[in-house]
This record gives sequence, structure tokens and C-alpha cells, in this order.
Amino acid sequence: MSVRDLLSPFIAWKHLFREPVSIRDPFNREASERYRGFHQNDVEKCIGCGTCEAICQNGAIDMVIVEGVEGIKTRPGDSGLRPRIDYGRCCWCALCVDVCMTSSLTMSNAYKWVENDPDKFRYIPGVDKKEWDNVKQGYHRPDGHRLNAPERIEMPELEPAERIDSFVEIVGGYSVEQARLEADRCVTCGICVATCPTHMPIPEYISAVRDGDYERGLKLLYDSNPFSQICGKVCTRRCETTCAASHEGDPIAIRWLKRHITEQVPYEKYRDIIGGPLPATGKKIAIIGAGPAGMTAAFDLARKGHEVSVYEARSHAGGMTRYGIPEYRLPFETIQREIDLIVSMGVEMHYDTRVGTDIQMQQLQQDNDAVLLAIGLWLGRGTRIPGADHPHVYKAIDLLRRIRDGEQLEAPKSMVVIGGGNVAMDIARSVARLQKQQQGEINVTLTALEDKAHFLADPVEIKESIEEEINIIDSRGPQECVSDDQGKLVGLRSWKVLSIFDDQHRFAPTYDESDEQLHPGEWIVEAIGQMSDVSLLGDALTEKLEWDRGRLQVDDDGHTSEPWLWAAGDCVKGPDIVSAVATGHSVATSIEAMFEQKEAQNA
Amino acid sequence: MKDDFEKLLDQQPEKEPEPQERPALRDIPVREELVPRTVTAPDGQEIRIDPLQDYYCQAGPTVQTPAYTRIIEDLFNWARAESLWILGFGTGCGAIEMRPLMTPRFDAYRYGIQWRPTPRQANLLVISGYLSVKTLKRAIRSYEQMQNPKYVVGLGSCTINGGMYWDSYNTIKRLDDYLPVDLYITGCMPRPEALLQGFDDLKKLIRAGKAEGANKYAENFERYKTNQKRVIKDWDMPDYSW
Amino acid sequence: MQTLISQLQTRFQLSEFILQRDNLAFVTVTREQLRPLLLHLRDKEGFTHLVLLTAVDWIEDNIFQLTYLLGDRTAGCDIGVRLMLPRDVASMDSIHDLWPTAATYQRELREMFGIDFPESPRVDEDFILEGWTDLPPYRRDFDTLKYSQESYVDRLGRETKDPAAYMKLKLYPDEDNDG
Amino acid sequence: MADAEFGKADRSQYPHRRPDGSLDIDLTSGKYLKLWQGPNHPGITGNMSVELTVCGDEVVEGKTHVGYLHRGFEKLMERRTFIQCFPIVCRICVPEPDFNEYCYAAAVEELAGLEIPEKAKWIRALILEMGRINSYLMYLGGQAGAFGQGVIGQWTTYARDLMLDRFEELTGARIYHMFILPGGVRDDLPEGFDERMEQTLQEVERTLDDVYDTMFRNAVFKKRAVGLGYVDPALVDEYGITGPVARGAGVARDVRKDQPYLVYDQLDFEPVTGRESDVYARADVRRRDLLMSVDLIRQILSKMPHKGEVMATLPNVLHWKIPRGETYIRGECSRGEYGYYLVTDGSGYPRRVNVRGPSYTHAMALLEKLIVNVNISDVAGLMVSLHTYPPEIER
Repeated sequence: MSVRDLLSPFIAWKHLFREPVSIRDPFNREASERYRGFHQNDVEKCIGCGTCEAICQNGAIDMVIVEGVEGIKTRPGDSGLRPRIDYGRCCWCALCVDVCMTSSLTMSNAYKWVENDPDKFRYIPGVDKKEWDNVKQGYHRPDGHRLNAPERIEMPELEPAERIDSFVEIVGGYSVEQARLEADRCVTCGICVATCPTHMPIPEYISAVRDGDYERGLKLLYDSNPFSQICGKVCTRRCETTCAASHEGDPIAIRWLKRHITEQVPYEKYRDIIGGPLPATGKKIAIIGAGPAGMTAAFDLARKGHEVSVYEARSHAGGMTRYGIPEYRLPFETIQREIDLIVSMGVEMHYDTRVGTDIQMQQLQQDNDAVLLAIGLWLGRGTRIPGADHPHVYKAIDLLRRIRDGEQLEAPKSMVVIGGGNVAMDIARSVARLQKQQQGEINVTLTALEDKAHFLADPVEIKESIEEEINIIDSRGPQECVSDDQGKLVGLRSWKVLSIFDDQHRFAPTYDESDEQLHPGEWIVEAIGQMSDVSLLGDALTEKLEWDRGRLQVDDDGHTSEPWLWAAGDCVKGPDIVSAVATGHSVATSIEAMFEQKEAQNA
Repeated sequence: MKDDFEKLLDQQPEKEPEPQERPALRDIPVREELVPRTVTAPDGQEIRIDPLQDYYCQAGPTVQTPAYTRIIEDLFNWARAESLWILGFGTGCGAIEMRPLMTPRFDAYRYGIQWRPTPRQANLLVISGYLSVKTLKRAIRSYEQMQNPKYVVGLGSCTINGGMYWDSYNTIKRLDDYLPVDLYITGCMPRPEALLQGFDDLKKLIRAGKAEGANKYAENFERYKTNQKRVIKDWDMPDYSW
Repeated sequence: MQTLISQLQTRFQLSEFILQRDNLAFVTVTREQLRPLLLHLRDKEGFTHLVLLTAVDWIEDNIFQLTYLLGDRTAGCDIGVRLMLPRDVASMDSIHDLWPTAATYQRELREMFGIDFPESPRVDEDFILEGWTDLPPYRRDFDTLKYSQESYVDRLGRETKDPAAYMKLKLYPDEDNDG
Repeated sequence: MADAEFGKADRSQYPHRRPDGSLDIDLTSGKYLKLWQGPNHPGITGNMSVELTVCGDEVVEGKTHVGYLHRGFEKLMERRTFIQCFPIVCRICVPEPDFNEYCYAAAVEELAGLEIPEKAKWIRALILEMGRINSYLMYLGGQAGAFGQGVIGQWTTYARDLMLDRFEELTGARIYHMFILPGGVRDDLPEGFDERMEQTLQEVERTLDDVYDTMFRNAVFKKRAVGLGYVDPALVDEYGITGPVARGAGVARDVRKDQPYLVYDQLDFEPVTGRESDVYARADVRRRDLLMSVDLIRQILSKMPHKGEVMATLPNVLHWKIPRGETYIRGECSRGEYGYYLVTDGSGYPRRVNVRGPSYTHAMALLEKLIVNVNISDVAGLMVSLHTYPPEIER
């Protein structure tokens, strides 16, 4: 204790001469650039996947219906829901912003909200108008700050040089570790489920991969899709186009994960896991066509205990998967395993039995309680351009079938394919393989009306085709199949396409006639679409049934105007394997419902 | 959806869910010093005391009616609004933003707002965030001991709907079940500027004569007590003491 | 650390130890070994600092794990002594005479886990909770969400939809949507 | 201490000790008064209370009561995923929340086998030191206030608020920063942060100069604080004393030095120690520690790598599972050793999280020991000098 101790505190007096430090207007002070204030949501960008709700540890977020607001509608890839935040729960941790799959959710730097009604602190950002809606400052997810991996795990594949001279399957399949990492990327939002025609429980089976519980996964797969092994390889995977992860990164490899499950479970265990049929009911059903739709319906109905007979015109089951998809994409063995499994449920198969020739439709109607028509699309459409009747102008579907049937085709030196869809790619790549095997040189040209960005084929197919040295020329309109003096086909003459559709979105291509090319080819293959061969129905029945522009008219369940006849698959839905499975299921449900209804009437 | 939501809100008074009584797994013993006893004074006189009773100020709360003319009431309200004295009871984490508020940077004193250390001098109880059941008991007593007119401000999302402790076994969710709240400020936690904004809004309410929390408490005293006693299992204090 | 562990193992016949990192190890002891081991660590090996004492509820195995974490602040290393206690007779000897602060930890364990420490000072007094009538809350069989929902009222008006189910309902209204 | 005798109670009135050590206090005798200090009391650190039994104006027994802020964090974390725990942990300690974030993140990273980028370590250390400065500034205000010097709190709160501005521009929040998450930190330093930080540090130093003159060289403060709350260095181990309380007793223990974490092994510093082990010595240790933090921040900003990632690649946090294991992570916060004991069981949720806050031992066993024979008016000053934050006791 000293005099200094008594005097020293008086230094505080110097503050009398300092500038005041008070903030003059604290009511309008702006928070910092990064401040985590009240939420904003770009509702146009938001897809309502609910990942924000899933991560919120406070249970502050509800997904609510906001239909009727402009820009928000339930559609594939958008649930039509939007997050509503309860500010009686929120802690402004911004995990919802960090995890947001589309980066639509952000935070402004606004922070003042006073109410005397506590129920007002709930609002739907972006929908309920707030004064901070257009504030630019505030927290946005920093670059590189991700709570889940944006990139897909690479699938092991054969290199183009290794695969081009054989029909060996290209894709190798994930290892357990790779699959687990890929499955880990899924945020379990489930917006893919509605997009999948057969509504496979995608998030659930992906979580089975994550847990390594493949038997659970297999059960989930087969409960919704008896063609899971095949779909695991060649599904058109609409789910992946709507995947929430695709907005800021690669979509989850849903198809490959499905394939992974089917590969991990030993085939011998399949039947035990899936479960056998119920006791016999005595009901009889005839199914025409052993493709995905017919066999799916057969699988469902046989498991219910009904007596199912399948009539197949060819010598193997599988339909388009067996005769239309090249082996490098789908080996025979996979198809056979799938078919054997379905047959093991008690389905009776009649191969090489063509309805209309070997057995009559009327006969089927008499012998069965229900008949299902699943005849697919086996007639290739033609371009009808001059010279298209030349014997070396083929339909892609016929050629593919011949290749898959094991016929030893002698590949042409050069070939032109007309069409930009998956079938066009398939035939181009199949013939390329034959050329490589037989001649060592590939010379395949693929022309299509569309430009490359609008090809109907899967982008992966296009990429792989280019890798396999297929010469793809887009925006070409075929004009004539040109033959030389000896009648030998020399190539396809084409014009440059200016537009494909007119103002009313009708098909009416216009060409630049000055830009003419001749694509040399000994063969020309038309791959521009297919239609059904309905001759088996017979004239009387064809007359009775209702038609819609050449297609059989059916209701949502696949029921035709005849009470005993259903139709399913490509012949009603167009070419798509998973849609065929979906129609197979709905027809089976519809037939089952009809049986129940009848039983109820009889009782 | 909005309609559904509004419907739900309309139904609220009748649909108020009754929390079910959880069976008690153990009895709560009465604390030793709270047992009624007889004390001998130095002069030999024996006095019977019951510590749970407050003999001098146990009458229930009463509704305070406005002054007989409008102009006087307005004058009163102006005076009340311009002297918000906050009780210095930091019930939860929000209390930390009170100190910047009361120091030179934000300087709430210039708006007539200041801290008081005792409920007797304060007219504004700020519930700064979540309330554990143990603190709720003290907060109720502190509130009741404050003099009329008095106001309650709920600070932070915890007071509105439980905030981030929505699933905690020890914190209440809705403050308005237990105390009459005049105003809520959301945030976790609200910045001093938001608090100032809140107090400013409270002033406007008071001037408009709409901050009637204390009267609401008196009018619905029974309901508040039932709610309070439902969560405070060891109610060892008078029902009301001021 | 490794040498210390091997010394301890020969001396106390310890069954299990885990070297979590260079300066942190966990050993498991029996009830009888605990006190001598703690004394040895405190007086001979320099682990004079009781960092914490806490419990883990392994309800599947019907076991409470008590963890006594001791620190040697000069050497900068720690050793966690784990003791498994049957869950149904949750009672343990007090160590408040070794470290007075242990009494506080033991009071907390008594209240939050229901593990008794006879003779520990004020062990039966309320510590954190007041008027608690339910299961000790840190036990795994106590469900805090359920308790909270039953005791404290939620604000009404909250309702949420599952995107997957809602989309199916909306896009395929005719389908069976109970799944 | 001769002049402090005034107002002392008559020693003959004191209760005697029973054989088991407890005091034989007969409240009905009229000699003693039971006095509750807190929870609603200006002379209490946060929302807690001390049950005092006084004889005259001298405390004969004091019992700490906590639990007013109990939210059951350790229980709540058991039903939150690993990432969901991250926003909740900082709430355990309001004035210095970052230690919770750091310890929790480090524990998760260790058990999950996650390596964080170098730059994230520097930013973490920066944030922890900034938090320490905040906490000490708040303490200085409280310590002076407990002895009636309101003005110190006015200055230090202002300086702290400037530091909060730096926090706000770096982390996006004033109080609960939620910036250090498992895997690294959210973002890099903003543009021009170094210069603004330097200005703030200079303001902090200026404030501390004033505080030194008006508080530490103040006859009143010295008279109240010197000799109050003496902690015997021998008690340090017995009572689990850490941080400035231990260093005030001359025990040079600082986790930053003893078990260097983050980048502290690359920084140049020596633990600050005192000698007298009383309230004054502890306040002085904290003041000097604060200045050391200012220096550390300058070192960090100059040595920090300029470029680099600040976040490791996380697995998808929505279903992040961590294999079975247990660990303990500690750090030196402004009050002493802060630690997280984390047990995982292979699921997506922590099996058990135990938070060891330094106040747990300081404010319970130690305070109850030191409070005996202290004048009622000094209780507040004594409590503040142990730098107690009740939420870390009850969590």
C-alpha cells in the first residue's frame, strides 16, 4: 500500500476526454457479411428433399405443402414441399444451409424479430414474404465446405481397347468398400422413389448396402422388382436423373448399388430370402410373352398361389432383355438366373408357342380366369425413304435379335445406323464388335436427326460409343439409301437438319438441302422405333378392343375393354424395362383385385 | 396448408393437450428447515413457526384497473414505458448479451433501461433463454415479488417453443404456460441490438396500454398455478407471496 | 506409457488395456484391484490429478462402466481406470478420502445414474436436480424425449410431410399408398 | 490482517466440529443465520447459489448449489448424431464456447480417425485464444465489480465487444460461434482480418493499461483482494485445481505447454505464474495471461499458412458411424483444464459424452473449503476469483 496506489486510479479521469464509444443508432446496425441471421430459400431452386429437416437437431423444420405458389409443383425431382422453420426451435447453426442439396437455403444477416404472439415465429422462407428476402449479405455455404461427398465412386469398367473385340460385359461391379462409400453419399430423402415407375424402396436398400445387410436389401429389391438383377445392369434409371445429389454433384449410382446387392447375395439363397408361393388357389392365368412385364405379373401371381402359364413364341424367356440388349451390357447368365427364379415360384413355361398359330386366343380365354397380353414391340419402324426396301437395309431390332440368337452374321465392311436412341447405339456397338472380330477394322457411322445434346440415348451409351470409335454424326436427315449400278448398297444420303419440330411441337423436320452428305455403308440399319405385332389377336378380337393411335387402349391398371384381358409392358407403355415391370405389377394387382371381387360376390 | 394451419390455431384453446401425470418413482422428502417447528425465544416464549407460510404478504394478485381518465392513464403509461428496470436475474445464457447492452457500447441507459439487483425495484423480468425447472421455481417467485405494473420478455427461441432443448427432461418449452409473456425476441441468442428493438417495441406496447401481462396473470391465476405445479414437483413455497 | 502398463500388468494382473494414443491408456480392473491401483498410481507413479470420474451405461450388458481418469501433469499423460459394475446392484466404494473432489463426482453419479457410493459426503443430497421423481436421467432406459413430451407442452401447429410418401400420393394418386 | 479484525464474529460463538468433520450447527439457537446468496443475486457468478451459514458477518459454512442451468447436455447428445451434437456443445459454456467445440471436434476426429488440414489447426488456435481474451475481459470486469469498481466492467465489456466484432466477421456469430466442427473449421479468414485484428488487440492492450492503473494499483482493491482466498499449493492435486488458480499458487501448469495441442508446440510462450495464491495473485495471473494471449494471436497470425484447405473430407454426416472406442481430449481454457470424455459404440450416436469443466472442482469442493471464515461481503469476490461458470458444472 502506497500513495501511488491511492493516486493511480484517478487515471480513469482521462476517459472524460475520449470520444464516446457508444453506437449512435443501434437499431439499424448491420451484422457482418457472414452473419448467420434469418433464413432465405430460393424456392425455385429448392426441390423439397427434406434433407434440412433430417439434419436439424432441434426439430425446427417441417416440410409443408405449398402448392399453388408459382414455381412450386409436385413433379419428378421436386416433392412440392418446402421447409417451414420454427424460430421457437432454431439455433442458427446453419447445418441446414451446409447440407442443402441444391444450395437453395441460405441465411441473410437480418437478426431482429420481435412479436407478442409466439405462434408467429414459424414461416416458410421464400414463400412467406419477409423484409430480408432479398438481402445479399449473410451466411452462404463456403466453397469446399461440404457435409457429404459430391463425387460418385468410379465404377470399374473395361477399357475401350479391352472390350471392343468381344461381347464380354463392360461393367465390373463395385467392391464392398466402394459400394459402401457410394451408398454413404445418399441422403435418404426418397424423392427418387416416386420417379421410379415401380417405386422401388431406393433409400431403404441403399441403407442396407451401408449396413452391409445384403439379405435385407435383396428382400427389398424383389418385393418391388423381380427383374432386380437385370435392372441392376440395364435399367434406364430415371431415379438418378431426379436424385437430389445430382444438383450439386453426381447423382448416387442407384443402379450400380442395386446390382451390388444382387451380386453380394449367393444365388442359392435368393429363393429363401424372397420367400416361396402361398398355397394354391386354383385360379388360372395365361400370360402371353415372357418379357419383363409378363414375367413380373407371373411372379406376383404365382407367389399369390395362382396357376400361371406363360406362352412364349421364342425359345428363351426374357423378351427384349434377352433378344434386344447386347451381351456386353447384359450377359445371358443374368437373364437365365432371373427367369429360373421366377419359374421356381411355380410358373409353367410354354416356349416356342406362338399364340395365334400354335394356340388360339379363344382357347386361352376359355381355359383361364384371366389373360395378360405382354407382347412387347417387335416390329421395327422404317424410314420409308427411297431405297429403303433394299435387302441390305435392316431394322435394328431384327439384327439385334439375330446376333443375340447366336447367328453367325458376317459383318459388312461399313455400316450406317439411322437413329439416336439406345437401340441405335446397341446395334452400332454390336456390329462394331463383329467388325473388329472379323476384320480388325471398325467402320460404323451413326446419324440422327437430333443434335448430340438431345439424343434420346443414355449419355453413358453415347460416351462409350465414341470411345469405341463409332462415328456419330448428329443433325442429319436421311434422304435416300443409295445403290450403285450393280444394285449394291453404297451408303446413305442425308441433309443437314435445321429444325425437327414446328411451332406446334409437331414432328416436321426442315433441312438445309445445300448441305448434303453421303455416308458410305454396305448396310444401312434403321433404328428409329418399334411397334407391336398384334396380329395374334385375330380380327374379331381386334375389332372388339379399343385402340389409341395403334396402341391398345388400357386403363391405369392395364385392363383392356374386355373383362378377361389385360395388357402390360412395352406394348402399352413404350420401350422401358422398369416401366414394363411396373405395369406387370399393377396388372397382377388388378387381376388379384378382380379375383377378390368375384369371391366377394360369390360369398 | 395455410388453412389447415389456421384451423389448428383456432382449435388451440379446446385442443390444449393435457400432459399426463407421470407416476412418481420416489417421494420427495420435505427439507429439514421447512418442517414446522417450535422455537424458544430468549425470553422463554415459545413460538410456533411454519416456514412454508409467509404471514405478511400472501394475498393473491389482483387486477390493476386503469386510471379513471384516459389522459392520466396515458401519462402513467408514458412514465412506465420510459423507465424499464430490468431484474438482474440471468436465468439462462441470454444474460451474457445483457452486459454489452448495459455498458457504453450499446448503452441502454439512454433509453431509460437499466438493471436492478432486486425484484422490488424492477418492473421487467427478462427470461434470458431456456428455463430449467429448478430456475422456473425461482423465476416465478422473483416475478411475483416484483411490483405492479410489471412485464415479462421472453428472450431467445427457447422461450417460444423449447429451442434447442426441446427434448430435454429438465427445461420447459413454452414460457407462456407458466408466466404471462408480453413480448418475445427470437434468436439464439438475440444480439443486443435485437434486445433494444424488443424493449423499444415493449415501450410502444406499454404506451398503447397493451402490455397487460400482470393482469392476465391475476385473472388466470389458477391456470398458471396448475401449470406451474405440474412441473415443479416439490412445491415448497407459498402459492403467492409478494 | 508402454513400460508403465507392463509394470502395472505384472503387479496387478490386469486383464485388458487399450493404448488410445501415446499419452492416454485405458485399463480395466476388478473392484478389489481398484483402490490399491489408484493408490499406487497416485503415490508411486505420479498420477496425482483426478481428472474426472464418470460412468457409462452399457445397458445391453447390464453393466455400468465407471471411469476414473487420472492425469500425470508433469509427464503429460493420462490413464483411465475402468471398472465394470453390475447394473442391478449399482454400488461402489467411495474414494473421497483419496481425492476430496471425488465426492462431487460421486454425488453426481448417485443422482444421474443411481450409482451409490456409501459413506461419500452428502451423497444423498440433491445436487443438480430438484424434486426429481423419475428414473435417474442419465440411465439409458430413461427416455428424455418421451419425458419431455409428457411433461412440457409443445406449441401446436407443427406438422410435417415425408417427401417420398407425399410425392407418391401426389403423382400416383390411384396407387396403393399405404406403404 | 490486524485491521481486518473489525467486524469479526465472536469466536466463542463458533460451532464445534463433530467427530465426522461436519459442523454442529443448531439453527434454532439463534447464533447462526442461514443466508442464501443466489441464484438471483448480483454478487454471484451466473445462475447458481451458495447456501451460507453465518455467524455475525462471517461465514462458518458454505454449500454450493447448482443445477439451475441444467439442460442435460450429456443426455441430449446421446440422441443426436455426431454432427448434430456440434451445435449443441458450445452452449455448455457461454463466455468461452469455443473450447467445447474444439474438444468435441477433436474427440470425434480422434475416434473416427480423421486428420484435419494444417490451416484449420491454426484457425482453431486463433479462435481459442480470442475466446480466452473475451473470457478474461469479462472476468476482470466481474472481479472488480465484486469489490465495487463498476467502471472496470464498463471498459472491459467494451473491449470484449470489439473482439466479438472480430468473432462475428470470422465465424458469423457473436456468442455461439459454431465454427469449429468435426473435420476442421467452416471457413477461411475473411479479407483484411489481420489488420482489423491488430487494431482490436491494440485496443485491448490500451484497456488493460487502464485496468492495471485503476484496478491492480488501487488501494481499495489491494486491501480487499490481497490475502483473500488463499489456496495452499499442496491442495492443487488433491482438489483437482487447474488453470490460473493453480498457476496463481505458483504451480506452473498449463495444458498448452504440458500436452501441446493444435499448434501450441510451434508458438513461443511460457506459462504465467503467481506466488501469493490469493485473489489478487489470481487476478494478476489472468491479466498477464491475457496479454500473453494477445501475443499468441499475433504469433498465430504471422505464422499461419496463407493458403490451404480448412476442412477435411467428411463422410456423409447424416449417417456417420464411429467405431467403438473412448478417448479424452483436454485443452487449457481461461479457467483451467477443459476436457471431453467421449465414448462411442459403433453406432451413429455417441454412447456417452462427459464434459469436464474446470469449475466443477473449483466451485464445488474448493469453494466450500475456501469460503469458511470469509466475510460475507467478500464471498462474491472470492467466487469470482475462482472464475466459476455454473453451466459447466451441471451441464
